[in-house]
Amino acid sequence: MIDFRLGPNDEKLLQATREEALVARKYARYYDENEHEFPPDELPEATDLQPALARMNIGRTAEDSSIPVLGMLISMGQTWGDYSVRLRRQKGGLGNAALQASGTPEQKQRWGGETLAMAITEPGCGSDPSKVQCSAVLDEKTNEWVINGEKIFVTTGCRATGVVVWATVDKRAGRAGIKSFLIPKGTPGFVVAHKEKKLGIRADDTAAYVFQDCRIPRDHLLGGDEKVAKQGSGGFRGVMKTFNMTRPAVAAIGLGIAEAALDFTRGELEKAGVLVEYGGGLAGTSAPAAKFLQLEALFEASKLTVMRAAWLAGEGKPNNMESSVSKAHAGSAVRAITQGCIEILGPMGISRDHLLEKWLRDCRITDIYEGTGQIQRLIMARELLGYGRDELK
Amino acid sequence: MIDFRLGPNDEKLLQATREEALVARKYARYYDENEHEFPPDELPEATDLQPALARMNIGRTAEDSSIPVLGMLISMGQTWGDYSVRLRRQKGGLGNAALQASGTPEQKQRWGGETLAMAITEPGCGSDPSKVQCSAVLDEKTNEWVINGEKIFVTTGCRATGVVVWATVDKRAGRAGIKSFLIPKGTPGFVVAHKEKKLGIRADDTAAYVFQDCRIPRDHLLGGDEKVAKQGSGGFRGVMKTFNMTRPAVAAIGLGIAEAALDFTRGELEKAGVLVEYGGGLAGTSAPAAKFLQLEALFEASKLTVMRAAWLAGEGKPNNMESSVSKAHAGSAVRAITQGCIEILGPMGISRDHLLEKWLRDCRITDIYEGTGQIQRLIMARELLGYGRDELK
Amino acid sequence: MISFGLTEEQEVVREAMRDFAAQQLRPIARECDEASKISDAFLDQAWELGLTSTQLPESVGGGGEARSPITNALVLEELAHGDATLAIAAVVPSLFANSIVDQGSEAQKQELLPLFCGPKYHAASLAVIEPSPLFDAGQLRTQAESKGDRFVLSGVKSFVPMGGRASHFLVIASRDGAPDAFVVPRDAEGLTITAGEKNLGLRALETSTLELARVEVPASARLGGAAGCNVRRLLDGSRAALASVMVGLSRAVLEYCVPYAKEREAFDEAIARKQAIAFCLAEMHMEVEASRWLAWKAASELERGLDATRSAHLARSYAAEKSLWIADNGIQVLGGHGFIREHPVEMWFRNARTLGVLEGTVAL
Amino acid sequence: MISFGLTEEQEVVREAMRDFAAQQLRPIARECDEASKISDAFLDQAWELGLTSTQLPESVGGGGEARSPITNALVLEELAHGDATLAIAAVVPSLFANSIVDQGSEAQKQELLPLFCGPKYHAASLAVIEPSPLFDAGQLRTQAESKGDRFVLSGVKSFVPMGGRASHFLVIASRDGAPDAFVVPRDAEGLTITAGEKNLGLRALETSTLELARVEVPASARLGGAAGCNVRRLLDGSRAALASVMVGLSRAVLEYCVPYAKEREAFDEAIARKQAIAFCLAEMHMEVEASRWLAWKAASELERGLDATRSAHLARSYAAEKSLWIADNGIQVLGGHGFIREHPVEMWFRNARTLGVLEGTVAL
Repeated sequence: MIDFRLGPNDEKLLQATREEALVARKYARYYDENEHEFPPDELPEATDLQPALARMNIGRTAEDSSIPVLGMLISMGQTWGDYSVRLRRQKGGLGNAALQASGTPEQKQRWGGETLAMAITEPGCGSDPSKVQCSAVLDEKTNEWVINGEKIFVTTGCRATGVVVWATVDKRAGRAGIKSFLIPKGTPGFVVAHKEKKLGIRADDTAAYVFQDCRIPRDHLLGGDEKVAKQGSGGFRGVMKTFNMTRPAVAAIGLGIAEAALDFTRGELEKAGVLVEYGGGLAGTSAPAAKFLQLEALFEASKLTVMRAAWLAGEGKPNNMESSVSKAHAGSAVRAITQGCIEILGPMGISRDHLLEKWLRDCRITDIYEGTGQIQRLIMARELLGYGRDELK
Repeated sequence: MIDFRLGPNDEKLLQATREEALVARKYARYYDENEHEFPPDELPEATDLQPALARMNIGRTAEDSSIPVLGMLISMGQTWGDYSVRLRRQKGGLGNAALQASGTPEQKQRWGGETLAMAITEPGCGSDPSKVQCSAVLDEKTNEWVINGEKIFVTTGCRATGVVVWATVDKRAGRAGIKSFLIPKGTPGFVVAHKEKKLGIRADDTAAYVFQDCRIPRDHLLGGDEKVAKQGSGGFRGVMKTFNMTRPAVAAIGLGIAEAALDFTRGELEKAGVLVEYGGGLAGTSAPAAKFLQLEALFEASKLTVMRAAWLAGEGKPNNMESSVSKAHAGSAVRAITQGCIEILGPMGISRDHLLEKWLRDCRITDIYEGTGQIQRLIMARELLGYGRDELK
Repeated sequence: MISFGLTEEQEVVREAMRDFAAQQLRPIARECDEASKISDAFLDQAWELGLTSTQLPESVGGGGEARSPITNALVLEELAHGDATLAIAAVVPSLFANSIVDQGSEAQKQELLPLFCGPKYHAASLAVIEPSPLFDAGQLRTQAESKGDRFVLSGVKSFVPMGGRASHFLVIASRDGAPDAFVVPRDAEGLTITAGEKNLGLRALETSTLELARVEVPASARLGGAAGCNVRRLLDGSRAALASVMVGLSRAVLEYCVPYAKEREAFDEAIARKQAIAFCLAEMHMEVEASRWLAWKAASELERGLDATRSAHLARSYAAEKSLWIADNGIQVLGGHGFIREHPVEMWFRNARTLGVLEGTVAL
Repeated sequence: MISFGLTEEQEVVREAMRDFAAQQLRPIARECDEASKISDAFLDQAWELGLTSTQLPESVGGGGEARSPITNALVLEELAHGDATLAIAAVVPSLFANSIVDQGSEAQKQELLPLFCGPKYHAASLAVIEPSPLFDAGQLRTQAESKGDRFVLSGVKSFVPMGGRASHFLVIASRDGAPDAFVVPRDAEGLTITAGEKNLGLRALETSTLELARVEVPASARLGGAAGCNVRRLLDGSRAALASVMVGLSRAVLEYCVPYAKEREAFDEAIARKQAIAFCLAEMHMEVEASRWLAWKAASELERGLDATRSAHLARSYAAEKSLWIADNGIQVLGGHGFIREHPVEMWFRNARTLGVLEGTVAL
């Protein structure tokens, strides 16, 4: 039955998430201005607050939302506080998702506890993973894989205890030759080059990696399948699986920031005595209010596309199209919303005395990582038109 | 010296144009609702008013604008009244421009007095002239060209006394094989199929043509050059020349309609007591006023791109890029402006008691004919990137 | 629990409406638009679907099914996918009838609802819009003054759908600055109905202008009688409904453009293979989806009796903006063919721009 | 006569400024942004261009050249093409000086203009913006009351460029509801200057907050003295100037993206060969042009002493919208590289969003 109400436990969790977020927000500006520092794994306030996430699976009722949907709402609630700062840092990164999606039971067992980053992008290839240059060569004598190459934009790359790396075992095979390898930190030949300096999410941990004759045991190949499968299947597919939840998640993360910007702007409008009313027409509305209502509608629409993609996942239904819809929609929406809020508030909006300007910078990554807006449009268009990679480039 | 003021004679001409336009506007609704009729060549009021255009070259001073610039302003002034209705219908159509651009002195002499339509588009090919299927075969025995094919969207196609037709003398040669032929009305095998039924510019004369073994004398080939030149040169180029003024002209024609919509909307805002003030910020502005100011800026910007392209033509400087800039900019601008004016005025905007809804329909053609907005972007991008046709498709 | 799941019954209804729209609406849409007329035959045929009567109480001869704004949202999208004009014409009576069911007094229910339980299409309509520029439902000019135990209505209403044949009007007027609603029979003294307004779009939908020259109605004519009514909730339902209509229209454009773009060739390949066209179609799809979820959210709040003013407002304004964008770009995808009336896209464009400025034509 | 032609002299100036911007501004822009600082060396070097002094009367030691808003528009676009922040820093004094030349009393000219004719950069600044949300130059909170033959100024001003080193401020305040301007020396009693505001963009440009706690100035401190001044014309000049700055910034983004897109490969070809990227670049070019012509129109009206309020308003608002759009999409063209500070585009994006909400930082 179509319904958009939250269940009792949903409410509780999101309330708790909001409380944590308010704490995290106190530290947001500091770690933005001091990007060489990392936020602590636990904030001083952590002891007093029980983390919401830990309770995600507890006490749920039939009226509560499915885990994927709830996960999106919690992600939004967290980044509403800050993109990077958390009351308690969660273990696990994108690499853990890849491990769960394509690892063997043994591998899941063995590395499930680690914090695994995911290294895909290279200086030479942005949105085109099939162009991966990072190579993995099997040394039959020592039964080791030898990894060589560079990776950039590795999220949680500095803090991670290990990384899942995309490397090709056969460049001629294109995307079919790409496999995922798990490389623990400290492996000889694995160098964390530097933390990237960015427009936003400065407190975030984004690293560049270099691999020089980096040797790992043969069984570090994720999924264990060493065969080079046919085009578009096998290793690549396996990893692509992880994207079906990460696209909506990335959208939710951006929307949490956009919601913070809207809430701040609404508050300032109220202080300034500007009425934002629903149900009225253009004539009786002030320019700032009209602009705000437009941004609010954009936000709601975007949020619902995320809910839709997550709900399908919860139902075990395919959501490749919907994942790209949510990612593409949120990618543009968060840009328009944060830019528009600054336009509404004027000069105060660009002052670093407030977080609004930071939210503009932080959410800008949404339309770039995990596949740019252009890539999402390619995916949507191909599904819509029934075109393959070669028919629509 | 950079200057945007009109000269004394410019002012006089535009004032006269405005007066004619106000007369034409009285008939606008009638001919929109009765599309089977054609507006008369002369309105009853014609006798009392001296046509502005005829005086275009008279009494000009050094302070007056160049003919191309003035021409654009007069076009805007005319469509401000109505797209199709004129106090006195001018002789000549797009075909006359082609004749002037690529005809031999004899041909200009011979057909200059005719009203010539231009037939390019075919049912099968929209923006891709190189795909012209209409064929011209030379009959050496009779020294005649035999034309076969169909043409659509032929402006002034019904009233024209003759037409300049694009036909290919060698399909394998692509655009190089395309030549222009002049075919007088009444030539056996030349059938005017019907007047198109359209969204807007309903009073306008847009025809579909069919040519069946239509025979014309050998010297009806425009420019007289029968050789099939190399790619992208020769006949095609010759005709493309005509586009360098028609693109800004088409932009100006659309902007005249958009200006009418803005003026009407401004008037209604005043009646409703909505203040439109310059120099204020968002805070002190009403939503309708803010929206209106945005549309007004869009209009001014677009108009200036037309002035720019025309001014370059007047200086004898290349303006291919600028022509596409003006066409593409105006193409989107007039859509946004007329749609926005209706949004501002609400339900009254969609009533056929007013002309606003007609202007929305009429100006929609701007972004379509003489090369769609997409084609203009292709042209701009190629110039910008230094790419040829094969590098950017 | 957040859910996008349809009940089996809803799936069935949606399928049925999709078929009906494809077989009965789409084929005659252009002809009706060009003739600015809808035949009684069509209206009666649509009436047999029971869109209005099945959700009326059995006590007055209705189907006795509980009214479901969610199901109605699904129905409206499908019908509008066939043709928005015909869809609206078919459900105009529902807005009036639902308002009576939802907020009418017992007397009003007994008197008025039976009218909609007959075998033939019966028109009654809502009068919200006024001809003034910048019309704003929040700033009504039509006034209702108390005069003893009666009300006197004065003002002008426009764009009253099916006004030419409506037996009753629900007139929204300002009473001491607050909006109120009154049932006015078409033969009321002082009421002048001018049918056949001419509009940009929805040309086949007859709309009328009502002049109310001190029209007197008894106190019992007030919607809800002494208890009064909630005009805002009434308009919320109308806005949410319009959103679903616009979603259906948008989807029609998208589904017309996709095959066209795959067939149509330029520069040696299907135009759908150009990123400019392909990405435009992808964004159309994206916005159809986004608009639909907003419309569903508003409908689900109405279904549960929650305050839907915010979500209905956002759903209507978003769908209005996007449906216009989609139809306008649909024309662009077709190029010259988008501008001629041999294809439906120009009609959908006119309908989209028209729907975007309306209120009170349909309900959930 | 409508003309886009530059005089030979203007061509020469534009060339010179283009070279200076490329050689002196662009190379240090990032370093200044990261350090939030501009060296005196740069300011003095830029000062030698005579941007401020050459257009001051010879009587006060200036170059005696007639002030030309058109030429200044060309200069600002070129300097901002190098870097908007450094460009603004270099010309902040001009806004103050030009205001005195244009509207100052004879006494004010004699007293203040010589300050700008020295060999070293001399700062004086305009104080328009206020820290309140939704700041609107049309609704000033800073008040000026008459007190005998003196004026008393009260209020808070923010984003006063170069306030930390300015010798004088031209404070815009509301006097009986109408805006007026007053010359306030930095050591005025009751004036508190807090330098070093932190902002999103233009980080290297020092901006200050001024608190005016009943600051008393003599009647002669009013711009224009007894004759008074036209604040609107003053703001018109500032808006037109900002438009040209934003055009320069936009052009910088475009010219950075074009070669990048031609080199950068994805899916086996340069991304510039994808319509999505190519058309985006084409639209950037289109809007750079459109914005420039609007800026020129405002400048040419100012040059001829016409009322430029409308054209300056339209030029500023259009350039603000488009420069933000261009910089934002510049980031998108670069993808991940657009988000990291190894490329200048993210800085241009921050500067564009910042410039878009400013007033009174530069002038023509």
